[in-house]
Amino acid sequence: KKLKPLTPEQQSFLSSALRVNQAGELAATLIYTGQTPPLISRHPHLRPLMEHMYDQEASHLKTFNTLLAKHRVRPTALYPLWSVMASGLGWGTAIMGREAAMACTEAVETEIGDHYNSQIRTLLSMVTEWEEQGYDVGDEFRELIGTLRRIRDEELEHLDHAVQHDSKKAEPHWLLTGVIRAGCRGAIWVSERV
Amino acid sequence: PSRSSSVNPEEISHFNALASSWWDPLGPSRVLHQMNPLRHDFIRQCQNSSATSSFAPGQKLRYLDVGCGGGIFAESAARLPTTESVTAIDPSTEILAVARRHAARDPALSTTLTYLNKTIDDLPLPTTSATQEDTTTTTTTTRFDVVSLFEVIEHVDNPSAFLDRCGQFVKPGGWLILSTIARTWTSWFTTNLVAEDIIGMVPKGTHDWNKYINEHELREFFRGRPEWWGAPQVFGVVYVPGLGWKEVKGSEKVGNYFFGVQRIQ
Amino acid sequence: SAAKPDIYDVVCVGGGPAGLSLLTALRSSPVTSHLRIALVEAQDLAKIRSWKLPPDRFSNRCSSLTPSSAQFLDTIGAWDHLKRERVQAYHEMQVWDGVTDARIEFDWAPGTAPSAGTTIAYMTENLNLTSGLLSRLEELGGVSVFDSARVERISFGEETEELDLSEWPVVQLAGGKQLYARLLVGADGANSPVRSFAGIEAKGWDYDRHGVVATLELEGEGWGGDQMKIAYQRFLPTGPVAMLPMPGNYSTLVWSTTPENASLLKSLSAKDFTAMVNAAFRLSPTDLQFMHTQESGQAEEVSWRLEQTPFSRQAVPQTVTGVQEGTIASFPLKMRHADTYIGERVALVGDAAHTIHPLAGQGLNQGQGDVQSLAKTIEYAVSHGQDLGSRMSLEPYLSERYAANHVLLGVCDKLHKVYSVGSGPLVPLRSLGLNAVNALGPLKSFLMNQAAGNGIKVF
Amino acid sequence: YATPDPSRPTHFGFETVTEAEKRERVAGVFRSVAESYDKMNDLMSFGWHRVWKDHFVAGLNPGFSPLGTPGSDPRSPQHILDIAGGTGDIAFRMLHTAHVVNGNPDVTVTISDINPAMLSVGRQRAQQQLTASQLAATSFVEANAEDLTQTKPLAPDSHSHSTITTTATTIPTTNPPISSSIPDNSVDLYTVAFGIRNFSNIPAALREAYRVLKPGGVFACLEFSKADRYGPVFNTIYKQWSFGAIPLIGQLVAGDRDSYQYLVESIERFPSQGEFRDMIVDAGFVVGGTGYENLTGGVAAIHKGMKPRAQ
Amino acid sequence: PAASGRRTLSSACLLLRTTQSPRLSTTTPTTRTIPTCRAYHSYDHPPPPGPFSETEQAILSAAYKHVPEYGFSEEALALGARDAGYLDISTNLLPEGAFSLIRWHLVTQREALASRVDSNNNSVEALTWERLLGNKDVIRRWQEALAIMAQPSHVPASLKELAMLADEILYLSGDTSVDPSWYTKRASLSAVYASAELFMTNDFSEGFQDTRAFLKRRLNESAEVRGVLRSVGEWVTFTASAGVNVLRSKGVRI
Amino acid sequence: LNRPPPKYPGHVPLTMLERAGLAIGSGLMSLRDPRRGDLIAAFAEATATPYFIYRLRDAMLSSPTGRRILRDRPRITSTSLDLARLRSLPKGTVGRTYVEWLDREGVSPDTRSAVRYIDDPECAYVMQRYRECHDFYHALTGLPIVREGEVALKAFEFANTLLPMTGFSVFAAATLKPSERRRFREIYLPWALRNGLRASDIINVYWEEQLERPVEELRRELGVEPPPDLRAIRKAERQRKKEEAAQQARTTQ
Repeated sequence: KKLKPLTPEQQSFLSSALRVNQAGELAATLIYTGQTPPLISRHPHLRPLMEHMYDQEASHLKTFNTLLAKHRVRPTALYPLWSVMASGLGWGTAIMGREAAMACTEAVETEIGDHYNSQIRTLLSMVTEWEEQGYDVGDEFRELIGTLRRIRDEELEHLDHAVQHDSKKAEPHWLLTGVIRAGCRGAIWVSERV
Repeated sequence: PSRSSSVNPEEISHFNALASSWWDPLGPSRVLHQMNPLRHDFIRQCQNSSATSSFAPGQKLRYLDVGCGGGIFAESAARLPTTESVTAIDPSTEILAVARRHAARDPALSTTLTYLNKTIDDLPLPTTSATQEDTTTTTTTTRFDVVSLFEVIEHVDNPSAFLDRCGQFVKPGGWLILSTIARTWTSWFTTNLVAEDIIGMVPKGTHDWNKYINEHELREFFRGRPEWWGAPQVFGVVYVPGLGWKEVKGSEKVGNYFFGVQRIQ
Repeated sequence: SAAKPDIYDVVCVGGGPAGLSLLTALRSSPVTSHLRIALVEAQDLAKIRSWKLPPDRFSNRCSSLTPSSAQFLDTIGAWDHLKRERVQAYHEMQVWDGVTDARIEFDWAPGTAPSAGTTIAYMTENLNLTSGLLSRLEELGGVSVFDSARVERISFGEETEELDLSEWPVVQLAGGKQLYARLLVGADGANSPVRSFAGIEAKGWDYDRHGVVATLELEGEGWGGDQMKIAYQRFLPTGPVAMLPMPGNYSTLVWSTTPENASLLKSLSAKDFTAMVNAAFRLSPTDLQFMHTQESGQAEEVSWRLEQTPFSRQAVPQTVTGVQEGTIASFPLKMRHADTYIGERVALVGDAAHTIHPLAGQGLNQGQGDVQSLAKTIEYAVSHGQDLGSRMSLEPYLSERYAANHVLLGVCDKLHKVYSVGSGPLVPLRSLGLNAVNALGPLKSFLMNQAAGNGIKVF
Repeated sequence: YATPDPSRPTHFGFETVTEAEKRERVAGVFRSVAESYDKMNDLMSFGWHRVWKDHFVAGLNPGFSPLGTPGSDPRSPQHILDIAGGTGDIAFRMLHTAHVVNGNPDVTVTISDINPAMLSVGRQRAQQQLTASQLAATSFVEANAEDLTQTKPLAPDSHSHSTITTTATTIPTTNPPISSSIPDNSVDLYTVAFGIRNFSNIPAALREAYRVLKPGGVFACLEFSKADRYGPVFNTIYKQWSFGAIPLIGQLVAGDRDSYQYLVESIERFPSQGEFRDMIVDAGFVVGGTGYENLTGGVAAIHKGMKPRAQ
Repeated sequence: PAASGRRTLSSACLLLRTTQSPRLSTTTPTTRTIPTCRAYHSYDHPPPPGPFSETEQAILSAAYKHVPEYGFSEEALALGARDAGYLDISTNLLPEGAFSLIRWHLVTQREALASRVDSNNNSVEALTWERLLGNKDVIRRWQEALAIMAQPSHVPASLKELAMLADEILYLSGDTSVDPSWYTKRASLSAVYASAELFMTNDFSEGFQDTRAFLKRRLNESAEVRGVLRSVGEWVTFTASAGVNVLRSKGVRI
Repeated sequence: LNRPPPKYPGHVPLTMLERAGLAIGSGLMSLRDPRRGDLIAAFAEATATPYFIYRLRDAMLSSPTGRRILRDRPRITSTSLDLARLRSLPKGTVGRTYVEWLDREGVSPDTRSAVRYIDDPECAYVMQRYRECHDFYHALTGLPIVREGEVALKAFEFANTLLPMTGFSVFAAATLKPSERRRFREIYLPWALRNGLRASDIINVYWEEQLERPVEELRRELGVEPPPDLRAIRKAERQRKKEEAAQQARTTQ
């Protein structure tokens, strides 16, 4: 198995990608933790759904935590900042009502979905580049791409749940989702670097 | 259908929209849920206040709840151990559907509670002969120990005809119990401006201030029919956020109040 | 299930003091006596029903009952069903700081005692309490008891066209029996399955301390004789050690100490263990720390050190002469508080809702207080026709008990933290505080009333 | 690409010319600025080039030898070849460092340049500034860096600066003229300062350097470079300055806009730090770390390479 | 006993792969940034080449033997170049001069750590002590090295090297925390190591026992501080959530 | 005067005021005339009470040998130690060094006065034990009884036992000659503090059982490095002064 050594650019791309994903999943889990109590007290029938989504996000976070530890990647330095903002976002949207909370989930999940897609595309381009040059591809890479795909699909599934629970009906839907998506993009950009 | 005295179309459509959140403990109807226990206290206070009563000691009571909405009062009355049967009527079909679906959640209600999608006008008048103690059938012809009109009268266009009609269903010795809001500045400020517009505790359009009825108007109405009705019992209440409804002597002149009158024959 | 579902108004999981006293309260009050009640308990209740110990043997798991708890047990008629000769009231409590000997005496100075007499608290064995409650419950009857029944699963009912039980908790027992609960009460201990079913989280931390309990035999009936029993509590850097009087010349020990010390104490011979208990109330922390490093021979060491260490005999408990065989045991101490006590058709009472540090002996009383408040809430709901399982009708219970419990948990936690410091500026400061409180009569009686449970409602 | 081929196209500033033509025109440019060479450098770098040169020579530390280590001769002779060192800036500094600072007299410096005018200016300065022993260790050679096999000693001075005569009268110089070609593996240190960007065929010069250097010998080059280390803003400002102001000042001070225009353009055309380093590595040298050291944010850069021992 | 020149060196702190695929021949030039050990570690793909090329390794490893006598200085470098068969001038190959020799010491000691740890005792203390012992040959010269490292131009590189060492020790000790404690642990370990190393420079006790005691004290101290911070954090979060719960119990709809 | 009854023979219970008076009085007087051993002893007892002697006793209680000493309460007197046997012990053992030191300084173990002003009988014994072992500390460190050696040893004891009297007597260094004071400041004070702090509690040494052990081994066990031999230094200095004087004398002739 002839493997090409990673260039420093590839190395820094992979470490910042894993770092961003961990930060994103941490934020997702904390958004659901912030949303659940106010939402459940008003709509008890939502508890199974919220628990299901939370469990999936928690397993994503665990996957990325193990990946980070295994590949010795530095976690994001703004860990506490993201935790506070995510919990605040979750709790705030839940207080604004069920539709607002679902709209928040919808916005976050679309942003995370696109983000994963772009990462998968970059990884695939690396793989094809190696194959063109006649090198083999490490199986940890194939696993990583597989994991990212699985996680992306689960995120999009959450997106559908949110839309089913009429996230579109949130009153200033365009404003709410717009602000949240911009916030997510900003957060992703920052935590890729810090 | 004929333009009946007690049904107002806009009111019905408004309440239909409210249906889904009727039983949400933290929803807009929370205020009504918190007032419900006081209604039972008032009924008990009325029954204890007069020597005569329409039922023998140990015998169970029969209730008629007019304009029962989601069935907040109807369900609670049905659960009381001293209740034999509760008949609850409401013109709005959707609200009644909500009431029925919620009643299905509590097996204890299946025997004592029946909902009828009728108005008081549709109910056949009980025969004027002496009370018949037959068991309840869907078209009841008997009279009731308690007829309750909670937060209904202020949504009715022609209250006096409505009251006369309801009065005929009360068994001699039984009680006509109603609760409404006095038409005063403070009630306008609290129920319309603050509750509906500012805090949004009560959904918009629930109350029309002009239809509020003052306590003394009711008193004159019943004093006008001395042969039917005895002296009324009154019980003013005020909503204190955080603590719920509290009885405040003399507040019937100002805001919400209960009004109970006993049928003497 | 095809068969008509077995519906109960209240299903109480857990036959501990809290569960039993709740059911007894519901059965004894006329308003709620008509409710259909079920009790689910994992152990065999026959053991509790037939519990009987000779007068010279006491169980090591005891609790102190405040006058208000005793009052509550009396109102529900269980107080007389206890074996009263095994219940020991004490009228004075000596608490002092092991490092600086700052001391506070809790006793009802003449004239300030509340109507309930000069008792500070009653020491009862837990089994005595539960057997008393059980016999009162059986006297009242009307409770379908499912004992030695393991709860397999708790889930939701289903919705049929005429009956929608999708929000009703269904307790599935090992034998396949299904109980539909209008209100499911979780009185099933610290890691309660009912609490996890309701998705309520309990937050808090472990104290890294173990409570060593034992039944001790003393040289006499106490300095104040049988009429004026005295309880003692000494704060050591490793944790408080308490001696609470039982009838005759017996008393029960609750020694919170580090896990290592606890395991050493349990490994000692009876003679050495008794010596260590006497030393715990008399010798300096340095001596105690040294003796905890010895495998054996503590008795001889203690006798020598007692001659050297000055202390006033009246201020410490009488010498312990023996320990009742097989009663030395230990349990880990922790502090937990559930996020809430109620859910849709679910209520938590007792240890399932909160676990507290035993230094103030308030664990059981908090449970009884919860039960009293829940019973009152259910009575109000029933008398006003509300569905006693709905969240709306349970809210008064939560709002009455949660803040009060949280404050008590916080106070005991802070006391433990303040007194776990062996040196430094905190030591003189806390001793100053202790002496000050001891000197200020009104403040002290306010605290005693609060502890006794019949103080004014602050929260 | 290895052997210098006069007809191969190369660039002269922004024009593309043949190599021979470029050599001719470069000689012309330097012939005209020979006199005001230092003035020119001051203008081009705010006078900072002196600091760069000091830093460059201090870094090289020629003539340094560890104290008399047991068993090895105390002194280690070093032969230094300074290419395009016409006015002798670098050579004089290296001689001072070696002879005075490191106290090692066995260091000889050969100053080579393609342009005799620059060399003669350099020789005059040497006679004024150097001590006798340093002067003895110096030799001036006219050579084309791209082909160090044909070198010829500088013609003796003819006291008239304006026209460069090619009379071959030789004044007996104290040290024997270097033989016509610089032999392989003979040089310890090969330095070129602000010269290499004017070579028409840089790879060829590099191969020559590789040839003449001893195994372990060091190729060191100080040259203007891409000022991109402090980010694009600094780079654009610097570019505005060099294209706008320098030719103007050249016109005012030295009365010769075209030469300065060429000089500025040649900097722009010169490969970036990374590319030049790769060219050095292609020539067979081994580089340490990134292979270059940026000065003042990359306005100038020092490249160093070492000829590895025969494997 | 620095790593002998023979074993090709790579900056990757790989535990599993001791032998390296044939070193990059000098023909394929790659931009050799000083790779951070904390970047992504692939277990399949070999990492980019290390900070030192082969010739640099030859000179530096030879020069390292002269450090006890000449310290981290130009003399040592020149002697090393001579031993490696190069000229005195060849030391110019090293971009940072004497600092390259220091970096060489730091890198070789850090990488040798992985092989020196024995599986049953890989506590942080044992690893740090092992690394400190690695200094014992050059310890009397280390204050000079610290002076050079303190020069403004070398401070970033020295701090990066210290951080990479802390990361290596924590990785080898099996610490897999990836939350803010990742930063606090590495920061406190770096501080402890740096202070222990400084203490060691003038510790003349036999077998550096004083340094070992000093290290134990510092590590216990930082563990204690971390414990206190954790319990304070635990108490704050508990009180905050309890406050919210009390408000909810009183009917506030949050 | 209603004094509480004495707790042990020779005990003089003092009130807080009297104790303060005794402390200040004996402190000043002993500074003026350091030879007054009884004053120093009184000062030591008066200042030891509020915290320091209890700390020392707790230090003894925390170590098994310390507790054995407190239990057996051995006394060091010329009778309890068979000095003759000590003299026969091989050179370099603790006992032999101690007895050699006694002879060299011309001191006997019996000159120690009894403890009277400490209330707690056990603490009184601790002070008594410290006082009787003082000579062993001389032997352990080899410091002579001359005032400079005494001050150095007191500094070492202060660092180890934290008794205020030992700390106070370090101020007595002011009464030393300038050259002695400089030597104290440069050599002996740092030595005393470093070794005093690092060594384990010297009060916990059961001297009666250590007599046969070599001193060097005991020093290493306690973690005490012997200081430069003060007596030799002083002898050399005196020698040098004598030669200078002699030489000066010759030049003036």
